[in-house]
Amino acid sequence: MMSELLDRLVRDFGVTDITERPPAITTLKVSKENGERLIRELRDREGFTHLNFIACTDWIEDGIFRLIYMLHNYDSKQNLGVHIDIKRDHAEMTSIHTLWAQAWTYQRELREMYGIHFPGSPRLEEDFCLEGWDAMPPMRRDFDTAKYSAERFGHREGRVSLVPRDHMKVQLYPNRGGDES
Amino acid sequence: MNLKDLLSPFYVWQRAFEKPYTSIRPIQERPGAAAYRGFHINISEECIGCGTCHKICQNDAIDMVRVETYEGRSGDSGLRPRFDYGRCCWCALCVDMCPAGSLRMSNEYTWITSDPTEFHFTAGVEHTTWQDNPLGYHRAEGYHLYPPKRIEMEMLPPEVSVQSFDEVVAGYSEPQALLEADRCIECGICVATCPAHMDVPDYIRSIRDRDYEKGLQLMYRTNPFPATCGRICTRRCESVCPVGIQGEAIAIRWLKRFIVDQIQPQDYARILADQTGNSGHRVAIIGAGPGGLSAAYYLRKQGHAVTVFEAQASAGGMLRYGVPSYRLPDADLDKDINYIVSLGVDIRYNTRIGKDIRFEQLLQDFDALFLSTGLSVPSSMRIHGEEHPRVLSGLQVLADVASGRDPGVGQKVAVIGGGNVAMDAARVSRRLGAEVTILYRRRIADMPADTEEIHESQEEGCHIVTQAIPVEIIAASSPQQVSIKWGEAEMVQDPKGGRPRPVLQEDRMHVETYDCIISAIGQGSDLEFLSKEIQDQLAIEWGKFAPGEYQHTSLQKVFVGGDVANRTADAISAIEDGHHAARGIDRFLNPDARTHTDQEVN
Amino acid sequence: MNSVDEILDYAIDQEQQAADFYADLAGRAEKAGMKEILLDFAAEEQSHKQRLLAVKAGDHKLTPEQQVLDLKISDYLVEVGASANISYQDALIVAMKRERAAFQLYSDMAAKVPEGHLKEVLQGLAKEEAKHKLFFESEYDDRVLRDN
Amino acid sequence: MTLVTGHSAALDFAQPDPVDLSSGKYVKLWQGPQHPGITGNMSLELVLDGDTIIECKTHVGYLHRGFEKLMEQRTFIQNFTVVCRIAVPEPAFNEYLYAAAIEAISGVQSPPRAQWLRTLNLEMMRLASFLMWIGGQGGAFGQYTVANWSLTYRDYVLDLFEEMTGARIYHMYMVPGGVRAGLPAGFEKRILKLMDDTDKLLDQIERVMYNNVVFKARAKGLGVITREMVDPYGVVGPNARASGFRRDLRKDEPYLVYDQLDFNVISGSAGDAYERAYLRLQETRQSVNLIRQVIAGAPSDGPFQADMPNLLHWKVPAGETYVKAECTRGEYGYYMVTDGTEIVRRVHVRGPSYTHAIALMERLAVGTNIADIAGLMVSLHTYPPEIER
Repeated sequence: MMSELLDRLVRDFGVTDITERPPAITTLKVSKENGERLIRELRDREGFTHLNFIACTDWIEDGIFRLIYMLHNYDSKQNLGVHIDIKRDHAEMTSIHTLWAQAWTYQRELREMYGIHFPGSPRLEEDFCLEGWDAMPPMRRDFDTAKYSAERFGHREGRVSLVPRDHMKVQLYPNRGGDES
Repeated sequence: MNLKDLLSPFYVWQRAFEKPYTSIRPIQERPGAAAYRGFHINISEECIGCGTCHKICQNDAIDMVRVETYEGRSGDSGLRPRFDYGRCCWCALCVDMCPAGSLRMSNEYTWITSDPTEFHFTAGVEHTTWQDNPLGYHRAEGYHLYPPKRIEMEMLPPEVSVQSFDEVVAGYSEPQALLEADRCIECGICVATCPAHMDVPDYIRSIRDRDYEKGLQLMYRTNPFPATCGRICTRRCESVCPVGIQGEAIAIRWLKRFIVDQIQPQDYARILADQTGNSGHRVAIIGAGPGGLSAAYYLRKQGHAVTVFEAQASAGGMLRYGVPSYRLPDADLDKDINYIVSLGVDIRYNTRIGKDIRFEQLLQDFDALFLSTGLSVPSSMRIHGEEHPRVLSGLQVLADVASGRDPGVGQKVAVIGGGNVAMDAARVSRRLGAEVTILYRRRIADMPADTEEIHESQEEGCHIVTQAIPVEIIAASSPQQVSIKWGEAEMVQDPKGGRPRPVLQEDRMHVETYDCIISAIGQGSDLEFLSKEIQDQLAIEWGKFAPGEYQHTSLQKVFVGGDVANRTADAISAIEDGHHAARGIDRFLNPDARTHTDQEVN
Repeated sequence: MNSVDEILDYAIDQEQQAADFYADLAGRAEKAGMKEILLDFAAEEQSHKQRLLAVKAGDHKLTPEQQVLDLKISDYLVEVGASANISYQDALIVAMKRERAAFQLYSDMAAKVPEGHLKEVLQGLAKEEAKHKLFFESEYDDRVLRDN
Repeated sequence: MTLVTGHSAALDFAQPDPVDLSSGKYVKLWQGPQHPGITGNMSLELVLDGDTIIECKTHVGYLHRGFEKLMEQRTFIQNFTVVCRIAVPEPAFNEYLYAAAIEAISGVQSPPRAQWLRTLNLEMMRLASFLMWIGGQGGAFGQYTVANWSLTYRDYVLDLFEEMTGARIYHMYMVPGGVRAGLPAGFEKRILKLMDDTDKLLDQIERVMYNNVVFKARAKGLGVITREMVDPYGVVGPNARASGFRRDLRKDEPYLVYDQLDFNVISGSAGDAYERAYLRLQETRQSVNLIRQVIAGAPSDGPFQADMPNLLHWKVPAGETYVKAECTRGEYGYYMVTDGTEIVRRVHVRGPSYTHAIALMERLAVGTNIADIAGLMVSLHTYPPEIER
């Protein structure tokens, strides 16, 4: 049944990268343009009535954000993860807030944490977790948490740690071992 | 609305007289559960300061600090963990990870002070009320954060190995090596103990990264004999590997071997890309063993011209003539040597200093000298009848076999001694078809030979008789045979301490006849090539040189190293001596180029 | 020799002779490092002598009843000559053999005299020599037989 | 299955038009961010017309500690100590799912004994969490006596957690590959005794709280979730079951040893606060029963951890997974992406409160009397920390 469905999705929506993953999910990839249409189709015609979540993975090295829409069919107990890659430097995706009531919350969070825009999504610009945030969207991989923390918070005085191996070299064989050159 | 529902709330009164669960502090103390994760306890005498607790701590709550009581020494960095309870989350990963098993947690969880900076302490060093608390969290038996067992090495079965001189140890396959390399916790405690201070954690990491070329480069930083050491190193590193405390030490030697085995000899030059310039200085090296060639390698990299004088027909010294090929195949030894030679090292074979060239001549012709002549003279038992022609020396037997000559041991052989030479002479004799008995004056535990060598020789059918002291060699009825008289020994504890001493029991003597007796009780130096005047200038103690910090001697331009100049008398120490002597020689030849601030030569 | 003092004088003289022997050998030693070792031996004999002088002066008591471990190493070794070219192993053999001979001498003498103070002194001297023998045999066990 | 297609047309997800606050007809009120009930720090921004709520906005962020980001900076084993903190009342589900996600990607199989011990741990967690919730629901309707009873019993469960894991709240017990230790001596006896006592307690609570005329009067008809709302609003767990769905991951997609345990999915129909509360009471009893079954079935020896690589620098192979478990509030899930390095690429924690406390709450609050808002909120059983991660 699943394979029939997948065949149809390949044909009608041009999905690619169909992958079975343990313990029991199938992921597939669809273009940004076909994304909303595919998800709506899955919900309305294929019984994937449950939206588990929407999440994003930052593949900064490839210049993309990968959105994942996890869908579930309660009857067939199938789990389907829909991947949609969008460009990092123009991060925008069709809103699905008309499909599920909680979708706009996810979209609002993705806007805050990654800076992804979902045109038409309600209350998109409202702060979610980060009231008064002034730095770059923090879930982007180029956001440096250690630096941010160092700039804003103090460190305990008197903390110093030695590296055992280096310490032993200094103490026991300062002039030996591999030469640094 | 029914009456029952209306009355139901009044049911609560039923519980008014129950014992309350709450307790009143501080009158009623409530101890944590027996396995509670409370405040840290460190048995600092058992701690080795490896810093693994620091490394695993996701909160950065542990510092490794110097404490007064402990100094760095082999197997212990001397550092101890200091806990910042402003950051600790009591996850106890530090406890789980502690390879020494010195770290655990008490079930105490109250520490009250008005000064928050006090929550910062060095467990086991600073006094705490919970240090001796027997309760609290410890790692459960059967739960590990790293595999405690080593990946077993495949070896030829003894009934096969004894049939030929083929290499006994198979070497790790890639999957095996990856698993074994994975076990390393990268603390680097081993680096100080390795005589050559090899970058052990780094080259093991290169295996995990499958970057074997990087691994080879890392090894050549400190050791130009990795193929050799990957097979026969005495691996002092493994004896201090923290993973060995509660499990089995990382097979550092086999991992080293694995890296070398992945690289073809013809790729060495490209991978190592060693630069050899021309400094205009000429250095002579006496002895083409591991010490001499190690010096040659590093001297060439410094740009000095190197001439090595070797009395034998081939290079390698004891590695070639003392270590049988089933432990170190010639091809692997040659892999190391050929690369060193390829850097432009001139080796004069069959050239004995003192006979073919005078030592004084070298002093005159070269800018610096490195002596690494090794220990080549077999020790004598000094018992009656020792000069019998059927009494052979272990070294000679091994050298004969290495050179393709038949040492003529016969069918029934007794080997005297408990070192590696004895084991090898015995195993070689087995391979030549003999029945072998090893006589050793102490216990197996006292044998200086490698435990593995002892074990393998037993597996190959060598019969070890311990606490057997030879007292006399007697001519047998046939000149092709010889008898030995030996007495049983009792081990007696010396009141002054040290290892127990064997005491001969004169009422329990045995006489046995063999085709030959192989004496392998040790070897000494041959310094006859040095004149008395020169010997007097080169501080010599117990037949060995006593060099200075940079392997230098009181004779300007003469540096010494290897078995003839150290107590450990193993390949890796000789390699380090050679490396360090090269450093010393370079400093001596280029006194102005010194960039180091450390101790000066001479 | 039948008084205790005579016996002690003899023993003291023997220790001095031994010290002289090693000092002389040290002066001639050819092998590197042997000179220092032989001088150490001479010093060791001097210390034996000092100990006996103290016994004679009454400041120190012999201990004839003391049990001394006999490693029996020197008993089965060949005799070696005390040449200028002597090695460390052979020097130790010479020393062990000398102490063993002295031990034997005092033991034999003790066996021939009747019970009494003199016998005790001879037995005490034998024990002293046994200790010296143990010293050199331990050294032999530790150094020459180290890898064995 | 009755409800599949075309349902969105029947529901209006559109945000209401903002009311004119300057008209003087309305009052804007902030509830929170102190604990409103026992649910954790969260605010409701309420607009009242008289004492009736006409608009509700949920505000979160008071507990945001950036766990998902933090996990992208730590090794896999280090994160094991982080995840439990994502939901204070139910840390164990985070531990289990984090381990399960890694195991799914890496192919590591935890040994059977570990699976039984994990199941025990999770059911104890469910029991402790429900006992805490009973206190919250009772408290929200003024029944603090019941809150004291149930929280005491929660503490008894925490005592057992302390024995079993070494900690009361942040157990850090389910390590990738298995669990950290077996059961301490005499544990079975003590937990069975507590289960007997808990049964009695639950009977008492049923009589005092559920039969209480006031509780009935206030909870019945409050916050009705219709059957039609369930999927469009992502309603799961007891909130969905009380509206007529027999959905329970322990049955539908069994994990650990749930397929070896004897239990039925409990469901209701009314979909109001009382129905949900009563369903949770039954599920608390069910949990007691499951604990008894697990104690009877768990092997007492054998390994409790799989053969693991060196966790200090474990490179979990590149992969992606979504694992889920039925927590007290329904589907709890961990979405994990790995890239073959020693550091996880992405972890997304899917907590049921994400939808229950925002989209659903904002809708159900409208038309509710201000006095019942805390009771409504608790009846949805939301834990803000899992929203914020």
